[in-house]
Amino acid sequence: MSAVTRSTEASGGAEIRGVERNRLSQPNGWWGIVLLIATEATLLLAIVGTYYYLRFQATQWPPRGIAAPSVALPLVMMGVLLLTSVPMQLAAVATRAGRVGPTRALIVLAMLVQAGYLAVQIILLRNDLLDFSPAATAYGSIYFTMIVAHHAHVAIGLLLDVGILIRLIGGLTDYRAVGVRAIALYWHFVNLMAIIVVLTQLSPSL
Amino acid sequence: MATTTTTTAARARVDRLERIWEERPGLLGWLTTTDHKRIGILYLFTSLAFFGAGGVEALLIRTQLLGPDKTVLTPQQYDAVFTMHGVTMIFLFVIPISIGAFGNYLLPLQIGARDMAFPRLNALSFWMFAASGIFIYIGLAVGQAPSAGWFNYVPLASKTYSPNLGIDFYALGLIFNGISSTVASANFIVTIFKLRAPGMSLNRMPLFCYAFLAVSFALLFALPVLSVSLIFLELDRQLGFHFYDIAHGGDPLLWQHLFWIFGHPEVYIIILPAFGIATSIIPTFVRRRMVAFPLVALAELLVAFIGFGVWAHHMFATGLSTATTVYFAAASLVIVIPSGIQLFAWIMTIVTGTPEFKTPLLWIVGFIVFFIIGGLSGIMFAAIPFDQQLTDTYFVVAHFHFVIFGAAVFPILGGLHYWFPKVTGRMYHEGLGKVSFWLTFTGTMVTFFPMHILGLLGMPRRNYTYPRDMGWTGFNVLESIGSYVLAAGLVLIAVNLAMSLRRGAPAGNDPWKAPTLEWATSSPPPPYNFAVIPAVSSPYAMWDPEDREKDVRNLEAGVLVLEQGHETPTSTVVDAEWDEVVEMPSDSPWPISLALALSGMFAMLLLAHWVTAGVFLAFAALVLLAWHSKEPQEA
Amino acid sequence: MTGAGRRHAVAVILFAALALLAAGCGDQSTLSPHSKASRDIATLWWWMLGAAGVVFFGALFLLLLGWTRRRKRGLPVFGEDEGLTTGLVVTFGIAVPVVTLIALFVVANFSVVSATQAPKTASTAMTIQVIGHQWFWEVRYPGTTAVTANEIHIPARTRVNVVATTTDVIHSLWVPELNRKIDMIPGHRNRVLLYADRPGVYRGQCAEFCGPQHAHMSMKVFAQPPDRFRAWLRNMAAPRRAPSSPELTRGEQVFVASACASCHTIRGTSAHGEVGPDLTHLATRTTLAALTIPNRRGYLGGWILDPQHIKPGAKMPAIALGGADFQAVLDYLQSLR
Amino acid sequence: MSATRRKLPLDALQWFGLLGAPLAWMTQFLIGLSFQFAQCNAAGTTWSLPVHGWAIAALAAAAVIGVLGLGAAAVLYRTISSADEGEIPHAARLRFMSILGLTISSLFIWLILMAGLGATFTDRCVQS
Repeated sequence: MSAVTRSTEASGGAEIRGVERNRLSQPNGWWGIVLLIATEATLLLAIVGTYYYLRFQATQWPPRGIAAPSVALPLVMMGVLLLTSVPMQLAAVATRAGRVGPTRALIVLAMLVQAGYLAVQIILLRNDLLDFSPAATAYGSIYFTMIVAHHAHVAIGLLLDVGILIRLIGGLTDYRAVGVRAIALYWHFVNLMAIIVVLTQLSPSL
Repeated sequence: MATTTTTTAARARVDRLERIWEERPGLLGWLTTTDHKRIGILYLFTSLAFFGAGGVEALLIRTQLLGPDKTVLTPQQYDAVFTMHGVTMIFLFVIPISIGAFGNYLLPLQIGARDMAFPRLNALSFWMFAASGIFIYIGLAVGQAPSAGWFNYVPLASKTYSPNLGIDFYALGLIFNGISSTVASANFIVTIFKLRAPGMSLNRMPLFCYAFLAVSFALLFALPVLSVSLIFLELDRQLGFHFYDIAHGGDPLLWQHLFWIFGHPEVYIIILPAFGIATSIIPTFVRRRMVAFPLVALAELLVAFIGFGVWAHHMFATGLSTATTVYFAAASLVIVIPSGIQLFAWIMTIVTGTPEFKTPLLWIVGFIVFFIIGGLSGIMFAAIPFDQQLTDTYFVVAHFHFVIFGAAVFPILGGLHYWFPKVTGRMYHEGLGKVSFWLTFTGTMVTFFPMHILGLLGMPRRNYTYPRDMGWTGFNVLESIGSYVLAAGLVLIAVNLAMSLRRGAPAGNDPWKAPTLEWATSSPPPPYNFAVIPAVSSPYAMWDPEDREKDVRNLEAGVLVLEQGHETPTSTVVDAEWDEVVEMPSDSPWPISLALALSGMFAMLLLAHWVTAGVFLAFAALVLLAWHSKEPQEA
Repeated sequence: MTGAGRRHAVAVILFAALALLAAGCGDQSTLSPHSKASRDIATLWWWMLGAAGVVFFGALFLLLLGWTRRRKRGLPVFGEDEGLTTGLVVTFGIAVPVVTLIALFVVANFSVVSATQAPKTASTAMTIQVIGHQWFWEVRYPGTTAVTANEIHIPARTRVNVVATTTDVIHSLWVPELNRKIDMIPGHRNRVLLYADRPGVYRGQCAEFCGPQHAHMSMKVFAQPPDRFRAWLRNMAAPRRAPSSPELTRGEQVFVASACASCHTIRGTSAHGEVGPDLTHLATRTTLAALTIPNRRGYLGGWILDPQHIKPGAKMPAIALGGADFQAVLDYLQSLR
Repeated sequence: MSATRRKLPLDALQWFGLLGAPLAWMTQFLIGLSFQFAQCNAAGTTWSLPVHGWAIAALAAAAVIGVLGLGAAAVLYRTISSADEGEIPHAARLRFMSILGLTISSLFIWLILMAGLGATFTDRCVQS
């Protein structure tokens, strides 16, 4: 067993491939992000649960004077965000194969789409804010809190993209490879939560 | 390896490890440390300081209740004191000391690792805990302490009925504390999963580690729900949202549901590490392996899991539908079985072993006695009508003090004595230890047992005073006297341990002939813990002599010594097959910087300066980027 | 047993009996029930105490056994039999508790709960509204104009349906001798059954922390024979009797002109304040300020002049009244039968 | 006998024996409670949901999965006990996990039955 890989020392494509090949279990960083995702998922599910709890406290949902949410655009936006999981997963595969070029390109591509998604969502949010206020009814409070909570996680994902891209300028090390895989996993979580949050948000209209 | 290594090759390897793992001396060393042992000691002293504060608050409460209609404290002061007593003892003492101090210090040692999986994250969780404690106590200092109880029910905690900043200190302080504990629990889980010494498969992991695995998962899933309830509360209070405001569609019961979904796992989080400490101490002093090892390991995991399905037994009197309460009553009864398994396994281990009743084992026997009484009164609360009669009375105050003080703090005090020789290299004074035990045991019994009777006599909890002619006076006097005896016992412990720091007899590496791996190191252990990662073939590694000889041979051969840097092995999750060697970061200034940045953010949120809070958050993001700029292998 | 041992045992039993007796007395004790609901709960408590005693002393016995056999390994008769020890753990750690817990689950959460859960309104003879305020109880009798505070009158041996609501924070209506507590939560109309076996006075107290004066938010339930109750209710429903003497008339004028009228209601006068309790028949009440002080002239005067001294944090301001006016108001308030 | 033993997916049996019954209870718990909250609150006046129907369905499904979990743990336990020394890799860990599975599954079957039957024989939306 003396030739056990010193994984954190690996840098450059060939060494990364070697580390990946004889790795028996997921690296520490992978477990770290999985557990962070577990807490963030619990947090978002608690907010979604609150939405339904408050829905059951009301006979009229959404309250009189507030229009039921429009369905088309949010569903399209959700689809767009789901698509960004593809380049992120490909980036994770590329980084495990030690190919830093494609990894950077795929992350940049995903980041552009995600940034666009966030921009559109902020515009939609502004429009909603003109229609009804979070400080008027419990419906408004939970509606905006749930959406902003998910947008915050999208924003954090963008910051992570920027952070890993800065790190990748200096080439690929195992530490950064695990970083890319972790961020890909984080985006899969954000996209999955997008489905649950959007469907809950649109539930009065579905 | 602490054993006298004769060969020069082994000696050279140990010297090389000494140089690599040498820590920066002085204050700067402590501020930037990432060594799990130093962080454990920082946690220990900070949480003991908060224990002192919580203790003073408790004595103030007992002095105010010494007799009917006393005016030691005004009602407003009394409410602030009992709230701070609850918040301090739960969030700033019992969890940080058991997870932060005992867990941080001992877990890497017990699984044969050189540090936690994420050392810098470990330092961050301490600095955030210390900052959140100071944040909450600044509230008390400026006279804006929370005064709506530790579970802070709405609408009393809403802006209308608690207009001052007290509740904001509570909410933001606990979100901050929650981040620290969540981060720590993730760190513990990855450490237990990935850093166990090669060969330590799950059936060979000490029970102490099962308790910490269970408590970490409970923390991981409970704290986010608390954060959600507190975020909603802050949005209600500061921005006029309506989560809990019935007039606009909100519901006060939403707070109770969210809080207790966190609240009940929280009280199991308090007691699980104590189970871990007890299952470490008993085999040592009884000189035999734990009876029914798999069942005790299972029991600790089960308590944490079912703990998430019982929360509404705190809400049986709020008018939920009977069918709803039946779900929670059923789960509240089934959760008795894990405690039953553990209690019976401990007692049978003591009966079938040859117990030597030194101070640590005395504390654990005291723990067993209190845990039986506290557990039995706990079962009674699973009977819905009985709970509806006695919730919010002194009977429930008696129950949870038996289960928190008797059943969580006693093992902590026992653990302080048990691992004192390992942490300091000196032995505490045995006679003084026994006296302080019996004093504290009597004090605890006299303070908290009469509360059962007071509860049955109909005295509600959280009353700053009580009328003369209710038949409660005698028991309250008894309790207050008991609380002074209890305080005396605790002071005596502090004197014993402080005195033994210098004048205690040198303890050597393994004074108790204990089974777990921390006793394989010197006292106090070197920064790198193990010169060679120990071989493991049972949960009682120190009681397998052939493994220890194998370690000596490994050290000479240089196998598993890993002296090319801050290195530790990683292994697979279930069977701990050796997988890789990873480089660990050493001292780093980033954890304390991030904690300071976040403190600034929370202070600005408290004062509703949203923009400045955003600036601090941006600063925190920059610190995170810098944090990841220096990668471990470049350290 | 030696003489000393026997005397020692008697002393212990005496002390235990004394403690239990003490637990029985006191007029807010869960152990002196006066209704089927409280009696079922008390019976459940004594059975649970018995079972808990068996478990506790059994475990204590085993610990003592462990102490006495601290030199010898293994079980007393069977020696070091690992299988048997694990079997004992499974039997007494899992099997026995499971059976006992099933019994407790069925008894407590099915038979006893049927007596303590909210009554079917149809099965109750009358309904009373109890509304929680920060730090007193408003009591209304639907179907009549009767309004009182802190002292609830009910007919004995009658199923009374109590609707518990609140105007501010969460309180908890709790009369231990008659039934379990029920929380008063904004936006929820929780109900509880009050049934008294026989006429008497039953004390209760708020059981959910509701602010600085939570400790002084007590109440009394007067269970009266039906005819006495109906007479009391008729009197309560009537507005105040016109003042019979010039002093009392002057007292009423001072009251109505002062700040008192903005918080309190006296039916029959122009005082219609909704903040404080209804004083129309104040003199019929035995206590003041939610049972904090008895309803006597000295206490009433002290309460009006400086409520913060008696209930620090109470919402009632100090009323500055001159000597003569003050005495006139006191006479008037004491005349409100 | 050893031929069939190699065919058995021991790890799958181990994880299903450990996690089957707990997850089944969690699902039954969430389903049962969701219907209680949906029916016994203000919104309940606008609809009438089959609360007892779903409670019984969840009880049945969870109980079946619990029993299957118990069976998986039992099969694993018997396989390990009857295998001779060293034939199965990680036998000690598998035996340890099968003992855990047996206890967890039986406890959760009891909890599933107690909670499910309790909820079934209780009237709907009676305020306790």
